Amino acid sequence: MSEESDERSKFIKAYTAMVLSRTLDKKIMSAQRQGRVGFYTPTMGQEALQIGASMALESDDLIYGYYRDVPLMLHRGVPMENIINQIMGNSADEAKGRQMPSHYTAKAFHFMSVQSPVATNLPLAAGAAYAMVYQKKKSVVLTTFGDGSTSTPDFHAAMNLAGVFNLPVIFLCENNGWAISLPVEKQTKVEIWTKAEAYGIRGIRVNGNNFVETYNAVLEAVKRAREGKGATLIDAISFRMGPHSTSDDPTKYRSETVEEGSEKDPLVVTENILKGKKYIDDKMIDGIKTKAQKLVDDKFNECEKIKPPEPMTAFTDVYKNMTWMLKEEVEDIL
Amino acid sequence: MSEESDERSKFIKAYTAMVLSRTLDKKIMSAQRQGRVGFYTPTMGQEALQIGASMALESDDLIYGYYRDVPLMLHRGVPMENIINQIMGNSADEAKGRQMPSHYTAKAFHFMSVQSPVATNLPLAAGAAYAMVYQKKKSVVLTTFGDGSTSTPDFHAAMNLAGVFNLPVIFLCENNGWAISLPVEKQTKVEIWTKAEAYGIRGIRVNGNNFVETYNAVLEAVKRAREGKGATLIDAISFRMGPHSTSDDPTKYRSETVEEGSEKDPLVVTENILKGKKYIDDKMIDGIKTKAQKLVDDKFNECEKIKPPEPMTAFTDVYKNMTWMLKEEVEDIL
Amino acid sequence: MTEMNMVQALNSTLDLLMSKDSSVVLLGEDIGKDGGVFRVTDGLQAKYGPERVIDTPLVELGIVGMAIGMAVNGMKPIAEIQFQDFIYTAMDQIINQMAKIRYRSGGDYTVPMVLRTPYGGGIKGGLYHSQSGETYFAHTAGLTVVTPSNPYDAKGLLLSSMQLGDPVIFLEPKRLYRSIKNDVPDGEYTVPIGEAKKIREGNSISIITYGSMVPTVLSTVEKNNVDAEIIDLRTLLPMDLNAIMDTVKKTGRVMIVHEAPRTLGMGAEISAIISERAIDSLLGPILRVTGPDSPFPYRMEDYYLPNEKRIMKAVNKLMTFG
Amino acid sequence: MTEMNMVQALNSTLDLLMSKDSSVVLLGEDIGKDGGVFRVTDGLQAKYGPERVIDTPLVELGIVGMAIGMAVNGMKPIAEIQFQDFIYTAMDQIINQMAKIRYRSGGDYTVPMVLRTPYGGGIKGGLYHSQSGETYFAHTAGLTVVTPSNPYDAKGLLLSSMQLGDPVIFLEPKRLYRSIKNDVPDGEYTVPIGEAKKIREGNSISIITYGSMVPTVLSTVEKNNVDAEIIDLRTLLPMDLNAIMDTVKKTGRVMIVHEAPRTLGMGAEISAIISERAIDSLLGPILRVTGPDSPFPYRMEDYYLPNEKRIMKAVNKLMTFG
Ligand SMILES: Cc1ncc(C[n+]2csc(CCOP(=O)(O)OP(=O)(O)O)c2C)c(N)n1
Ligand SMILES: Cc1ncc(C[n+]2csc(CCOP(=O)(O)OP(=O)(O)O)c2C)c(N)n1
Ligand SMILES: [Mg+2]
Ligand SMILES: [Mg+2]
Repeated sequence: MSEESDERSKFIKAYTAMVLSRTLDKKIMSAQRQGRVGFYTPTMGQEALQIGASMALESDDLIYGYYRDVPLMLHRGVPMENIINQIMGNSADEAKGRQMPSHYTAKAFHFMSVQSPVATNLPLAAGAAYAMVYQKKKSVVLTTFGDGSTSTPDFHAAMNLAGVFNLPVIFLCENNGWAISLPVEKQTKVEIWTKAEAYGIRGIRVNGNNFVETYNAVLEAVKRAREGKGATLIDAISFRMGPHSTSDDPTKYRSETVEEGSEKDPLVVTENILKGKKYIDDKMIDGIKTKAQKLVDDKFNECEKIKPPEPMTAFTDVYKNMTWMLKEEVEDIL
Repeated sequence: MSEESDERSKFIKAYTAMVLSRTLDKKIMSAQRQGRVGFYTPTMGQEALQIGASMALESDDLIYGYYRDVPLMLHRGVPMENIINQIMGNSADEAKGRQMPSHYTAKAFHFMSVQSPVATNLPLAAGAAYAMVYQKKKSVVLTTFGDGSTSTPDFHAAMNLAGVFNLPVIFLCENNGWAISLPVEKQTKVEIWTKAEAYGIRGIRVNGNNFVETYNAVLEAVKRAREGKGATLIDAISFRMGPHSTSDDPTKYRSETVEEGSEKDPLVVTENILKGKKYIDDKMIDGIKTKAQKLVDDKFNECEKIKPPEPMTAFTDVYKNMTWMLKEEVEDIL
Repeated sequence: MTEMNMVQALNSTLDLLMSKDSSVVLLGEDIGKDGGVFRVTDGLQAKYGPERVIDTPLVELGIVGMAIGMAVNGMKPIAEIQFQDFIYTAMDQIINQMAKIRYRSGGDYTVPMVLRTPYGGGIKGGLYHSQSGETYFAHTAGLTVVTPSNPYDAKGLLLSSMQLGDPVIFLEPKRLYRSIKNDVPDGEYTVPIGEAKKIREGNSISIITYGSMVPTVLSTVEKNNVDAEIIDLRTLLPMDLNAIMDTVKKTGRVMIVHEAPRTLGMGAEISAIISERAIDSLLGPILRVTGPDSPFPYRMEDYYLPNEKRIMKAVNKLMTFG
Repeated sequence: MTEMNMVQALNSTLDLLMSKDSSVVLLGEDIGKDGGVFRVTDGLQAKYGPERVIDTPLVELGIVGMAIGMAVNGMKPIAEIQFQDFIYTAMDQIINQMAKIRYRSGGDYTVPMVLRTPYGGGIKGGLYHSQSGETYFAHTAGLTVVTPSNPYDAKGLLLSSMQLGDPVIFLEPKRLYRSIKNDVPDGEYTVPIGEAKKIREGNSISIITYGSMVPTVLSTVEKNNVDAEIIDLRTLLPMDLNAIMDTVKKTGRVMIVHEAPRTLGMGAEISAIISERAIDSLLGPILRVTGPDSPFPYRMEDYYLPNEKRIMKAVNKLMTFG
C-alpha cells in the first residue's frame, strides 16, 4: 500500500470512529432524557484529540483512561456493545452492571477499568509503566484526565514518579476548559503543559481539535517513551461542547459554547482536513453518518433488551473467595 | 541609630541566635546519647537560612514551621525553655508533653504547633494567609519544609492554592539535600525553585548558608506578599550536617558530610561575614559562645528538673468538653 | 415556620449564618455560580461574593487544609466535599490535622469548622457516589460526627455545629435531600450535639438508626404495626449513651439499622456499648440490618440497601427469640 | 529452624520471596541503602538491585498507586509505608482503588500485593508514630488485614499474603519487632489467612486479642494464674468466626484487648458478632480493654496502653459478675 493510501485509510478510519462516537454520544444523551439511561458524561468536543491519541498507539499499549474516553475506545476497536452495555449496567456488561455509567472496562483492549475519583488512575499508570520496563516489554502507557484533574494529589505524585523513574507514560490532559463549573483559568494560574517542567518531563501543547496535530504529538511521545526517553505531558486543548454530565446544568455558570456543526466543532475540523486532502467528499460523509446512525440505533436497541445482571453479581468479585460475612449477608438479602 | 549600627545590631543578634541554637543542638544530641532525651531532629547546618528568614518577619507574621525550626524560633524570641520543655515533654511544655520531641508550639510567637506528616502544614498556611487577607490584616505567612516534602500531595495543593488565590505566603524550602536517606536528586528531577512556575508563583534559589542572602530574599518575598503580589517559593540550599534524627544512622547511606567548623559550616560563614564587616572579632565570638554554653547548660538543667505532666493531661484537650467515652476510659486508666 | 426540604433548610441556614457573622465562609468545588452539585449553596455566591463563597480548585485535601488554616485564625469555615466518596484524598488532613490540633497544641489552637458532605446510596451512583463512610470518622477521636434525617434537624444540627468550637463532620444523607419536607422555624434554634431523638415510642423492640435509613425504618414499622421504639441517633460521635440505654432497658430487644457495611459499621459500636453494660436487660441477640461488606453496586443497588423485607426479618427473629 | 526476632523473620522472608520469584519487588521510603527505618529490608537492595528494591520519593499515595499499577500488570509488589500514621495520605488509593479494582472491573483486574506498615505505640513516638489504625482498613471490603504477634506468624502470614491474589494490609506491631524471638523454619510454610490461633487453653474466660497486645495479655494471665483461654486473631479481616464462637461457647465470659481506641475498634465488631449469635452462651457482659478515645500521648504513653492492671480489673469484673 502506498504511503498516501495508507494515510488515507488511517484518516478515514479516524473520521469514521469520530462520527460513530458523536452519533453514540447524542443517542445516549437523548436516551437519558427519555429515562432509558441513568447517567452519562458526554464526550462531544473531545473526539479529535482522543482519536489522534489512539492512532499513535499499538494494540498492546496500555490505557489508563477516564470517563470521557468513548471516542478513544471506539477507535481502538472496543465493540460499541461494550460501551452501551456498561451504560445500561446490564448482564452483558464487562463489569457486571456494578459501575455507574461512563465507567468503562475493556480488558482485551488493555483499557483499565475507570474509577470516579479523578486522576487516581495516574499513579497506577506510573506503576504499569514501571512494570512494562521491568518486564522488558515494549508497551507504553497512555493515561488521560481533564484539566481540573491537574490540581489533584495524584497528578503530582504520578508526574514526579514518571520523572524520577523515567517511565514510558504519556500523560494526555484532555483540556476541555472546564471542571464542571470551574474554568481552567481558576483551576491554576498557568498553562497546563508548562507543569511538566516541575517534574523534569517533557511538556507540549497541541490543538486537540485537530486530530492530526494530536496524533503527531502523541506519536512523538510514544516514540520517545519506547526509546527510554521518558514521559511526556500533552496538553490537548479542546472544549466541552455539552454539559459536564446529564446531571449538570451549564447555563448556571457558562455563557459561550461551541455549536455542533460550527467551524470549531472537531468533527467539522476533521471533515475539512480530509476534504482538503481529497480523502473524502460530502457523499462519503453522508454515507458514514447514515451507517453510523443505523449501527448506533441497532446496537442500542439490542443492548437495551439484554436483561439486568443477576442480583448475586452485586456481591461477587469482592475477593477471589467470598468472605463468610458477605456470604451470610447475601443469604439475608436474596 | 545609624543605618550601619542598625545593621550591626541586627547581624549580631542573628549570630547570637545562631550560636545559641548550635549550642543547644549539640547539648540535646549529647543528652540524647546519655538517655536524658528520647528523640531529636538536629538543626545543624540549617541555622543561617532560618535566621535569615526570621529576620525578615514582623512579630505578628505567622509561621507554619516544621520539626527543624529551632534556630528560627530562638531568633524570633521564643524562650529556650519552650524548646527544651517540649523536648523533655514535661509539665511546663506548652503542649503538655503530648508530642514527640521536635514538635514545637509557641502561640505567643505565632508559631503553629508542628505535626509529623511532612508538608501537611502547607495547606494550613494557605488557609491562614487567606484569613489574613480576608480579615484585612497585614500579616504574611511563612511556612517551612524540607526538600523531600516537595513530593507530597500537600505541597502541590498548597502551592496551587497560593497561586490561584494570590495568597501572601512564603514557602521556604529548607533544602538540606536529603530526605532521611534519599538524596534530593532522587526525590525529583529538577531544582526545587523551578517548581514554582507550575503554579504561577515566584520561585528563587538562595544560598541558605548565607544568612544575608536568605534574609534579603525573604524580605523581598515578604514585601511582595504584603503588597498583594502573591506567594514566593524560596529554595534555600543548605545541608544537613548531622543525622536525620537521633534514630538515624547516616553511615548507611551517605559518605560526605560537612564538618563543624569547616569553611562551609554556616556558623563559620556567618562569622566571616560579620568579621568582614568588622561587626565582630574573635573575642566577641568567644564571649558569645561562652555565654551561650552557660545559658544552654543552665536552662537544660533547670528544665530537666521540671516534673512530668499529670497523667490526666494525656486525655484533656481532645475536645473542648471531654466525651463520656473518654471520661469513662480515663476513670478506668487512672 | 416554612415548609422546606433538606436542601432548602441547609441553604437557608447557611444564608442565616453568613448574614450574621462575616467570619463564616464557604469553600468547595462548584459551590459558587453553580450552587453546588446538589444546589445546597445555590445563590449564596451571588449574595455574599466570591471571597466568602469560594470556588476551589479540584483538591479535597486543599479544601480541608485551607479550611483548617482559616479556622485556626479566627474564621468559621464551612467546607463542602462534593461526594463523601471523594473525601479520602483529604483523610490525612482530617485525621492528623483537623482532629488533633487542639490536643497537640495543648489547647492553644482550635479548629471551629464544619465539613459538610453528602453520603449514602439510593441515587444510582454506583461504587463512587454512594458510600456511607461514617465509621472512618466516628472512629477518630477529636472529630464530632453528625447526620440529620430531616430538614428540621439539618438546620438545628448545623447551627449547633457552628457553635461547638471543634471540627464537625456533617454527613448529609443525599437520598433525603428532597424527599422529605418539614416545618422549619425561620430563626435560630439548636438540635444539641450528642442528643439522639426518640422518634417513635414503643414497648416491644428498639430500633436504633440514623440518617438515610430513618424514613425506611419508620415506614416499615408503621406499615407492619410493630410496637417498636425508634431512636434516631443524629450524632454518631459521641453517641447518646442515655438514649441507647433507656430504650434497651425498656424493651430488651435491640436491632440496629444502617446502610454502611456491617463489619465495623456504627452498629458494631452500638452493640458493644450495650453488651458491655446492659447484658442483663437483653431478651435476645442484638441484630444488625446493614449494607453488606462489599462495594456499592450500580444496577443492583436495591439489593444493597436495607429494606422493609430485611428489617422485618430481623424484627421477627427478635420477637420470636427464645 | 533459626531463632530470630520479627525484623529478622520479615527480612529473611522478603529475601526468600525475592529469590524465588523475580516479579516480587519492594518499594517504599528509605528501604534501599538505608534498609528501612526499622531495618526490615536491610541488605536487600545490595542483593537485588535498585530496580527491585525501590527507594521512592516521599509520597505515600504514589507508593500505593504505583504498587497497584504493578500488581495489575503481573508483578507482585510489597510496598512499605514507613509508619502507619502516614498512610492516610494514601487512603483514597487504598479504599477506592486497591480495594475495589477486582469488583469494579468485573473480576478482570486483580491486585495481588502486600502493603506493609509498622503500627502501634510503646516506642515513645507520640501522636504520629504510635497509631493503631486497623479499623480504617478492617472496615473496608476488598481488603484483607493481618497482623502477626510473633516472628513465626510474621513469616507464615507474609508467605500466605503473597499467595492470596488480593491486596493485603500487613500490620506490623513495631513494639514487638525485636522483643520476641521464635524458632522460625528456614523454608516455606504458611499461616493461613483468616485463621486465629488459640495461644492458651483455659476454661473460665476468653480473651480475644491480636498483634501488639498478645504478649501483654499472655504475661498478665500467666502471672495472675487466670484460667483464661487466649485467642490471637492474626487476621482482622476476615476474622475467624469459628475460633471466636468456640471459645465464647466454652467459657461464656469474653473480653477483648487491643490498643486502638475503643470506639469502633476491633473490639466493637467482635462484641457485635458475639451478641448477634451467642447471646445465650454469655455469663456476663462483653468487656473491652483498649486504648482510650484520644490521640496517642508522648510522655504519658504508659497510661494510654492497656496494661496488667486494666486487664486484671476487667478479668475480675467478669469473673465476679452476676
Ligand atoms: C477526587 C474527586 N473530586 C471530585 C470529583 C467530582 N467531579 C467529577 S468530574 C469533576 C470535574 C473534573 O474536571 P476535569 O478534570 O477537567 O475533567 P472533565 O470532566 O472536564 O473532562 C469533579 C469535580 C471527583 N470525581 N473526584
Ligand atoms: C507523610 C510522611 N511520610 C513519611 C514521613 C517520615 N519522614 C519523616 S522526615 C522524612 C524526610 C523528610 O525529608 P525533608 O522533607 O527533606 O526534610 P528534612 O528532614 O530533610 O529536613 C520522612 C520520610 C513523614 N514524617 N511524613
Ligand atoms: Mg475539564
Ligand atoms: Mg531534606
